[in-house]
Amino acid sequence: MTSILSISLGAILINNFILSQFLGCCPFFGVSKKIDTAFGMGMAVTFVMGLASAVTWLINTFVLMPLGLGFMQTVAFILVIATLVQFIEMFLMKSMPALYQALGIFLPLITTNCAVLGVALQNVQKGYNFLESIVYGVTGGLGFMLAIVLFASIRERLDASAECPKCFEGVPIALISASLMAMAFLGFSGMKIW
Amino acid sequence: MYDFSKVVITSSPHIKSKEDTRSIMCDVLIALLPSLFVSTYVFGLRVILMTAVSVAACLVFETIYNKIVGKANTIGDLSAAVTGVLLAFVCPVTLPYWMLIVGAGVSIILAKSLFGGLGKNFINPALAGRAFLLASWPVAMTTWVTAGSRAGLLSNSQETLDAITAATPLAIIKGSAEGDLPSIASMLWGMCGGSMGEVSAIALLIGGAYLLFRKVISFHTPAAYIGTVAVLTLLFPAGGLGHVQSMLYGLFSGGLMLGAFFMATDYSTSPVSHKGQVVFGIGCGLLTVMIRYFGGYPEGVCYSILLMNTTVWLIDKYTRPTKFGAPAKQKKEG
Amino acid sequence: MINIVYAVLVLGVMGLLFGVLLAFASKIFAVEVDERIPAVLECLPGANCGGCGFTGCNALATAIVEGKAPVNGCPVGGAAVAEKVAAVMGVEVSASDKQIAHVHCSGSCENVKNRANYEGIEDCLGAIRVANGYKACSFACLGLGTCVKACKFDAIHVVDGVAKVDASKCTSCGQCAAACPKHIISLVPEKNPVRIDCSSQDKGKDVMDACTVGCIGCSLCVKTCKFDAIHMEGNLPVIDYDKCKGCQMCAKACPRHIIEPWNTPEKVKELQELKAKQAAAKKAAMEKAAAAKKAQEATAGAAE
Amino acid sequence: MAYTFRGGIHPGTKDDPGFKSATNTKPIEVLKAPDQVILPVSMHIGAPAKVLVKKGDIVDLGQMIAEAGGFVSAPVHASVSGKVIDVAPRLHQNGSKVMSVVIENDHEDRLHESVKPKDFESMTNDERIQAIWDAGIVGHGGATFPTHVKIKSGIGKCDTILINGAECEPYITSDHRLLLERPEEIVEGVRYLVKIMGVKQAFICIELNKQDTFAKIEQLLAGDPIIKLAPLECRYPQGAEKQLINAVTGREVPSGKLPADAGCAVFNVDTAGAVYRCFAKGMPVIRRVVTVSGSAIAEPKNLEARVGTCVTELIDACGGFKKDPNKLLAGGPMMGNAQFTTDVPVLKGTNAFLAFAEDEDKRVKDPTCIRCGRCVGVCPMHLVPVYMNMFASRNNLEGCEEYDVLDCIECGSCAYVCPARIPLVQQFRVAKMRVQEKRRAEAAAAKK
Amino acid sequence: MSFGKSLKAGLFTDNPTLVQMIGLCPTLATTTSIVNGIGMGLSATAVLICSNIVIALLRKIIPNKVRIAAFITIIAGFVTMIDLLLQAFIPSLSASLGLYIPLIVVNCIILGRAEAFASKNTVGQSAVDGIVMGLGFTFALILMSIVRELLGAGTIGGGAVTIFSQPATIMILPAGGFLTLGCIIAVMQKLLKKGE
Amino acid sequence: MAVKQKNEFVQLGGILCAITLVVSLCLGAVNAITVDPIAVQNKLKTENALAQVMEADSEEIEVPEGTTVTTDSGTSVEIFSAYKMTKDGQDAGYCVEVGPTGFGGAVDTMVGISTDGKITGISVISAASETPGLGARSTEEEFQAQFKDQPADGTVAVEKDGGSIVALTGATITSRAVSEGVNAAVKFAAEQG
Ligand SMILES: Cc1cc2nc3c(=O)[nH]c(=O)nc-3n(C[C@H](O)[C@H](O)[C@H](O)COP(=O)(O)O)c2cc1C
Ligand SMILES: Cc1cc2nc3c(=O)[nH]c(=O)nc-3n(C[C@H](O)[C@H](O)[C@H](O)COP(=O)(O)O)c2cc1C
Ligand SMILES: Cc1cc2nc3c(=O)[nH]c(=O)nc-3n(C[C@H](O)[C@H](O)[C@H](O)COP(=O)(O)O)c2cc1C
Ligand SMILES: Cc1cc2nc3c(=O)[nH]c(=O)nc-3n(C[C@H](O)[C@H](O)[C@H](O)CO)c2cc1C
Ligand code: SF4
Ligand code: SF4
Ligand code: SF4
Ligand code: SF4
Ligand code: FES
Repeated sequence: MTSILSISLGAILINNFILSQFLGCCPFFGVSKKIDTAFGMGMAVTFVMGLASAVTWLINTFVLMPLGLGFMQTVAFILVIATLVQFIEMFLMKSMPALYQALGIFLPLITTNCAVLGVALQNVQKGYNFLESIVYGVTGGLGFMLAIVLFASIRERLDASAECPKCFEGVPIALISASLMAMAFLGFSGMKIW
Repeated sequence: MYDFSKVVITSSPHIKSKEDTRSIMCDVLIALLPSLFVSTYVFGLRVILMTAVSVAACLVFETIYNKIVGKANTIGDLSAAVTGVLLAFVCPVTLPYWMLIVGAGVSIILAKSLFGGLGKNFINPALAGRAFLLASWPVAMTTWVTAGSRAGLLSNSQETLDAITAATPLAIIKGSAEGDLPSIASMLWGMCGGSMGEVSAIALLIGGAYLLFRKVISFHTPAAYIGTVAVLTLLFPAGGLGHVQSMLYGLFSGGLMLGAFFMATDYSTSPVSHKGQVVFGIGCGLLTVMIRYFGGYPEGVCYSILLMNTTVWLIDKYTRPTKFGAPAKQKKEG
Repeated sequence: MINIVYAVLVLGVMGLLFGVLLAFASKIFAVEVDERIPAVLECLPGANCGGCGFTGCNALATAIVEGKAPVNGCPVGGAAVAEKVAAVMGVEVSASDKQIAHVHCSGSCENVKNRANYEGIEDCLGAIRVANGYKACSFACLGLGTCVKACKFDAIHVVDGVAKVDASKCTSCGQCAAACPKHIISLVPEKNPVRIDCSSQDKGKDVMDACTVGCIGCSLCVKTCKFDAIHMEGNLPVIDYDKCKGCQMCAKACPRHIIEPWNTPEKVKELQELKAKQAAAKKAAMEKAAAAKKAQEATAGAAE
Repeated sequence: MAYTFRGGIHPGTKDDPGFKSATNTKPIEVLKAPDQVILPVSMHIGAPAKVLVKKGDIVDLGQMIAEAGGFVSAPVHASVSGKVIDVAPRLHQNGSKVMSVVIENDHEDRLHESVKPKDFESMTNDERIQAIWDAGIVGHGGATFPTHVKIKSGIGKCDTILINGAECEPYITSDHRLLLERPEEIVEGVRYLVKIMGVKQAFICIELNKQDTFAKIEQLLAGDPIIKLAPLECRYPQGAEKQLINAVTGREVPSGKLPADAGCAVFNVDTAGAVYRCFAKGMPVIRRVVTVSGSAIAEPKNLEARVGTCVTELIDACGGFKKDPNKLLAGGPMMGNAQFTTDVPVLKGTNAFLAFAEDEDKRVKDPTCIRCGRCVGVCPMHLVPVYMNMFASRNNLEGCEEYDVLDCIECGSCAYVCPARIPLVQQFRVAKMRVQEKRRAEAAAAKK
Repeated sequence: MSFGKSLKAGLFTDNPTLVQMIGLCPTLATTTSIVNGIGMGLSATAVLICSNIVIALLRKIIPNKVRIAAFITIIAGFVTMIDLLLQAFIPSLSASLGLYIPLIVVNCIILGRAEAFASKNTVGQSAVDGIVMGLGFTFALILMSIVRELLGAGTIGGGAVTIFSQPATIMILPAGGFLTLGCIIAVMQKLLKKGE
Repeated sequence: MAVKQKNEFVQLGGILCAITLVVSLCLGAVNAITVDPIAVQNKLKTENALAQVMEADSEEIEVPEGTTVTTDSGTSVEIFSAYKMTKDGQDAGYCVEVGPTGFGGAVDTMVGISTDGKITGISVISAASETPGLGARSTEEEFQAQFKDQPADGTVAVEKDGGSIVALTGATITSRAVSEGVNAAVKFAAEQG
């Protein structure tokens, strides 16, 4: 129980995927102009990260490790993730159009999201068991969601009121905002709750 | 015939209240004076010089920035001066001047002006400056001197500062530093280690009361913030202290008063409605205690306010007052 | 070595499996989407200016594919885009004449008086809401740039208190015209060189009081036009661009110099010189004729 | 106990609460009828009236010179007797030229034959309403909404009449003086209104700063089962009808709806007076009480002037300007409209004309919002002006709509307290117009 | 397009990181020192070139439906090879780049170029594209890491620079990464604007 | 139609299969080449660390994954690996690789403990999750040298806690963690006999 708790807190606040590990930066900057879309992206990432953690853990434990194929983790994992994402996308589009509208449109972006492959590889690196892997995946996704939703809210505010110099408009000021946000998140660094 | 050449046409209303931005900032500066006096008494003249350098640096940075981007100079509104004073107040008296100036640059340029200046920044400039300094030069930023010792007035580097280092009460409680806890009374007066402006709870309370009296701030944020910290520290005493003792130390140390009255209330970076301000205050309180108890450093005010700053837009969105005459259903949801 | 065999096997099986899975999924979950929409969208400028009347480029693309908008529906992209879209859609484009926005006012700071000192937001509509504007002419451009903010292409600017369109940048999206609360901007064909630079419906005397260059409704331009292309509507001439041949005679005739292109100081000077020359020529001709007549008379007299 | 609502402001200084001290002790002076009156056909909300006379006609005092141009419209009457010398557009208080009838006064004040007392009791309700309409009564509180429309559409829906004597606008004291000097007219007018509308209760709502009027009114109301006096705390904009209804009855007029939807009808005190005069004397609306005040006026006064009198004459009657005016206002300082000349006529809704010598509104260049949140606290409609302004200044109409800019009553409380001096009301006016325009366009598109 | 022109596009006008703003994770994560920056840049470049070539070769035979899966498998193959080679022969670099080497797989630049360029162009063009884009990426990383290492650690390539004897540690923390990238991109936008 | 559909299955699966086959073949080959150098490298790393803390021959002791030791002050420290050290056939002590939690995560540290109850030295193998410039400076020689010849009785501590280790400036947490790691290693070694 404590390990689950500490994994969760670690993934959400302390070692936030975006703000302290730099995993998943492209969608973080790409899909954070509006709170609603950021939330959708966050949900999608959380879902895929959880699912990918589970599937890759199974593959790693029952296929790769027994056969001594540790070196093929990257290839195998990404293949699984890519197929999975594409499959879910098609599935949602056909069967749950409403959910597809909310989440599915972000899915293609997720294949190339470092956070997803990152979480799979980290699960192995950290030697998490099945449950821990899933928890790490899901809470990592939640951390991503927290960061991207807050960030989107800041960008909405920038959009509504900020007046920056021309050359800072757009991505640069967003990066500066992210930098200030990361500074604030330093408050969580070194935190120990267990 | 009458002479109408001076007549101006504008939209209504045609009368305005006396207060303006400048007078408000002036009030904040006045409210910070008691603390400045106590600090000067406790740490010596270097406090004054540090504050002056910080304010001057802030004003200069703002002027330079405005020059570069071709805006009218805005230092007249005194908000940069407030930032300057507050930045100095959250740094230790022994901080080299050049670091303070770097901090002022971060505050004014990175955290404030790039976003369009007064009212447009989303993060508290003074605290952003402090966070930058703390992360960059943690040693310099956590070297405290004991009350009554005098740091060299002009020395600009750590080594030549001739002062006896001390620990902050919170660090002692947390166990990350050796030392005897100062008594509550001496903490109220400010006879303890800490940042320049945070040491005297009484001076800060006087300033806060002045701001409340002048209606510069409303009681919502400070009350919610201080209340939350009080409740949590009372319920969960820290470092082997008794319940009440833990609460008193929790309230009167670590710049909580400074944060609650002067920094969590910063207009640009806090919610606009009273309901939102209460939520904001509670959030600050929770995070402060969480960081103090579990975090890597003993002091949580700075980071908790910065963290809550990032949520202001969301808070404002979800604590919007229900408009007059809204349909009943909407009322319930709102 | 056995590793390699395992590797090949595992990955191969995965590949096979996933390939089949995706193939299978794509069959089961196949959804019809019109591939032309993104293709059309690709061709559009992507400014999302709304000049087309739809909520953005995406909406226009959808509308075009669904047949609800013409292939040249984007006024911004002009012929070039229309051609590309047409290629996607497989239809021909009808050539459209390029139009540009024009501000029908020349009431610059020095030409028109202010009746009061306005202070408030920089917005023409805002100024109108305060005592109906501050300029002595109630039709005059207020010069507070509401149109400038509406233009996504940086094609209109306030110069000396009056908005001016930069024809080279204007894409005829019409946003400025829609935004102007004085309704003094309209789209005119680029190829016809003449435009009326006044919108005042006031009587001549009132115009004279308020503005040094306003139209006084003298109808000289109407009378001058040989092609019946100008008519008075209220107190103001209106050009029928279908009939206008671009001879610029009206512009030269206007005593207040408010028909472009003959309204800049240089042009006016040029015009005056021209007129002086003409007058001189006429005078010379008359004198010559008179002299000739005299001579004739003289000869006739002599003959008698 | 005094009633009040949530939000609002209290302008004024300690010595001069509400800036009313210059005129609140000055009795109403009747201004000599001018040599010429200018009567615009549009002195009310709704369709302009249609002119009935032509240049050269001789008209009598109280004669209808323009008839209502529709149901939501009101006729205009000659406020002097004399000769029509022009029928042409003339400068109106709104800054544009409006079709007006100009009458040269022959100073005879010949009453028109239609001006005679009516027998209220024997009339049917429809006849009474017609009489009010014919008398050209429009709201005297400033909004000038035709009173007969309000009555007619309120019958059956309203159970309460509120007589608006709040006069919360700073400087203005015309209603105050009327309540003090002619309370009988008002109370009698309310009795008529109560009968016409058949309501169960009516309140005469007066702010505590006019306490000197209470005794007389209570005396007049003594024993009245329906009409009561409702004292109000002093707070702007208590006189705004939604806030008044909320303060007195606790009801909220639903967003976008009319007072009648909350079962209330609100009339200004002088509107009630006009109703009285219409029945008791048969006199249509031809005069009104105007407070002339402000720091540029030599001798501030409450003047009763004929409708159509040139404001310059009012100023002259107050000893002219003691300093060159910086700002001229028709109406109060919170809601009034800026003027660039005094060459405009007094209208039915003109309750005050103010002239300031200094820039009392303390304008600044390029104001920037500091997000202090003061505007949020004072908005009587419980809106969030800071965000409305943020969106309006970027022309983000969706944002404006979402933040309910259309609910703004333009009371100016927010702009009054704003330390950054943002012209908030102007922003919102513009935004409201744009949003409405957008909605119209969308509705039109939807129809298509 | 000539190679010079492509190179200019890759380095400046179309720089994948500074203009297209993709591949941000490694840009931010690995630029704490110049050595790391160069290492990451060159590794990614190598992968980019190889994958571009192979994908351009196979572009005609890979069906659309398994396109992404196929591309990513190919890319992952190259990445793993680089990873293994680094582990075997440059272990120190491998250790300090850590997780970010396998993550080259999902570096948006690589799949992005595969999708946008290699799958539509010839082998030669794709190889050139791989080289210039890779160099652009490397260039951005070097720029970032010079600034960050100098300000954050007070060294350049490991060698101490005296005037930065008290470096601002925050520059090598995440906050500093965002900050540096933001400023560099702002400068880039200014330059590009001028160049227009 | 049916035939075509089947064809597509074969085609998609086949091509993806072919690609994966080739990729895995290549990978296998590269792996075959690099597997030994990598093993050598990894071994080298531990060997270097071992050599740094104690000059003796090592023999790895089986440590189950996830083994932790709780020190006297109550911190729980993970044991990564342990080695029995012999010098000239004689018992020389133990080397234990521990991972105490520092500021940001585990600080991978090798600790040498001699039979005569002394710390022969420590080597911080990796402090990657500590802050550069602060906790990450624990890999510096100067800091590590302090631990040499400290008593192996579980009392190693930084000055602030009453010990004799001078903490890295601004990184007491990391210094404290390393000290606790040393104590844990001692305890673990004692348990081995
Ligand atoms: C189109 C329109 C219809 C109205 N209908 C009614 C009505 O049916 N009943 C009523 O009491 N007031 C009605 N009013 C009057 C308004 O409620 C209100 O009294 C008037 O707009 C001025 O109020 P204000 O000064 O508070 O803005 C109407 C107003 C307008 C513009
Ligand atoms: C902000 C605001 C303040 C107002 N203040 C008053 C006031 O003090 N007295 C008043 O009679 N009407 C005031 N009004 C007008 C009332 O809302 C309402 O229109 C009027 O009382 C209706 O009566 P009437 O139609 O007889 O004028 C105010 C309106 C607004 C929007
Ligand atoms: C950005 C940042 C990074 C930090 N990194 C470390 C670290 O790596 N190791 C550490 O022990 N403390 C770290 N700290 C914690 C503080 O320096 C803490 O106050 C210190 O460890 C305790 O103070 P002291 O060393 O002066 O007793 C860090 C603090 C900040 C702000
Ligand atoms: C009540 C109050 C509190 C303020 N607190 C701060 C503060 O904590 N930090 C700061 O930089 N400026 C502060 N200011 C000044 C100013 O608002 C600040 O620079 C803005 O954030 C700049 O947009 C304060 C101003 C007021 C009126
Ligand atoms: S000037 Fe007017 S029509 Fe031309 S591009 Fe700008 S907004 Fe569109
Ligand atoms: S043209 Fe219209 S919108 Fe433009 S500045 Fe003139 S009045 Fe304003
Ligand atoms: S927003 Fe409108 S209703 Fe609210 S205070 Fe401002 S002007 Fe009054
Ligand atoms: S009162 Fe003015 S400065 Fe304060 S939040 Fe409102 S608009 Fe901004
Ligand atoms: S490089 Fe694009 S998400 Fe990480």
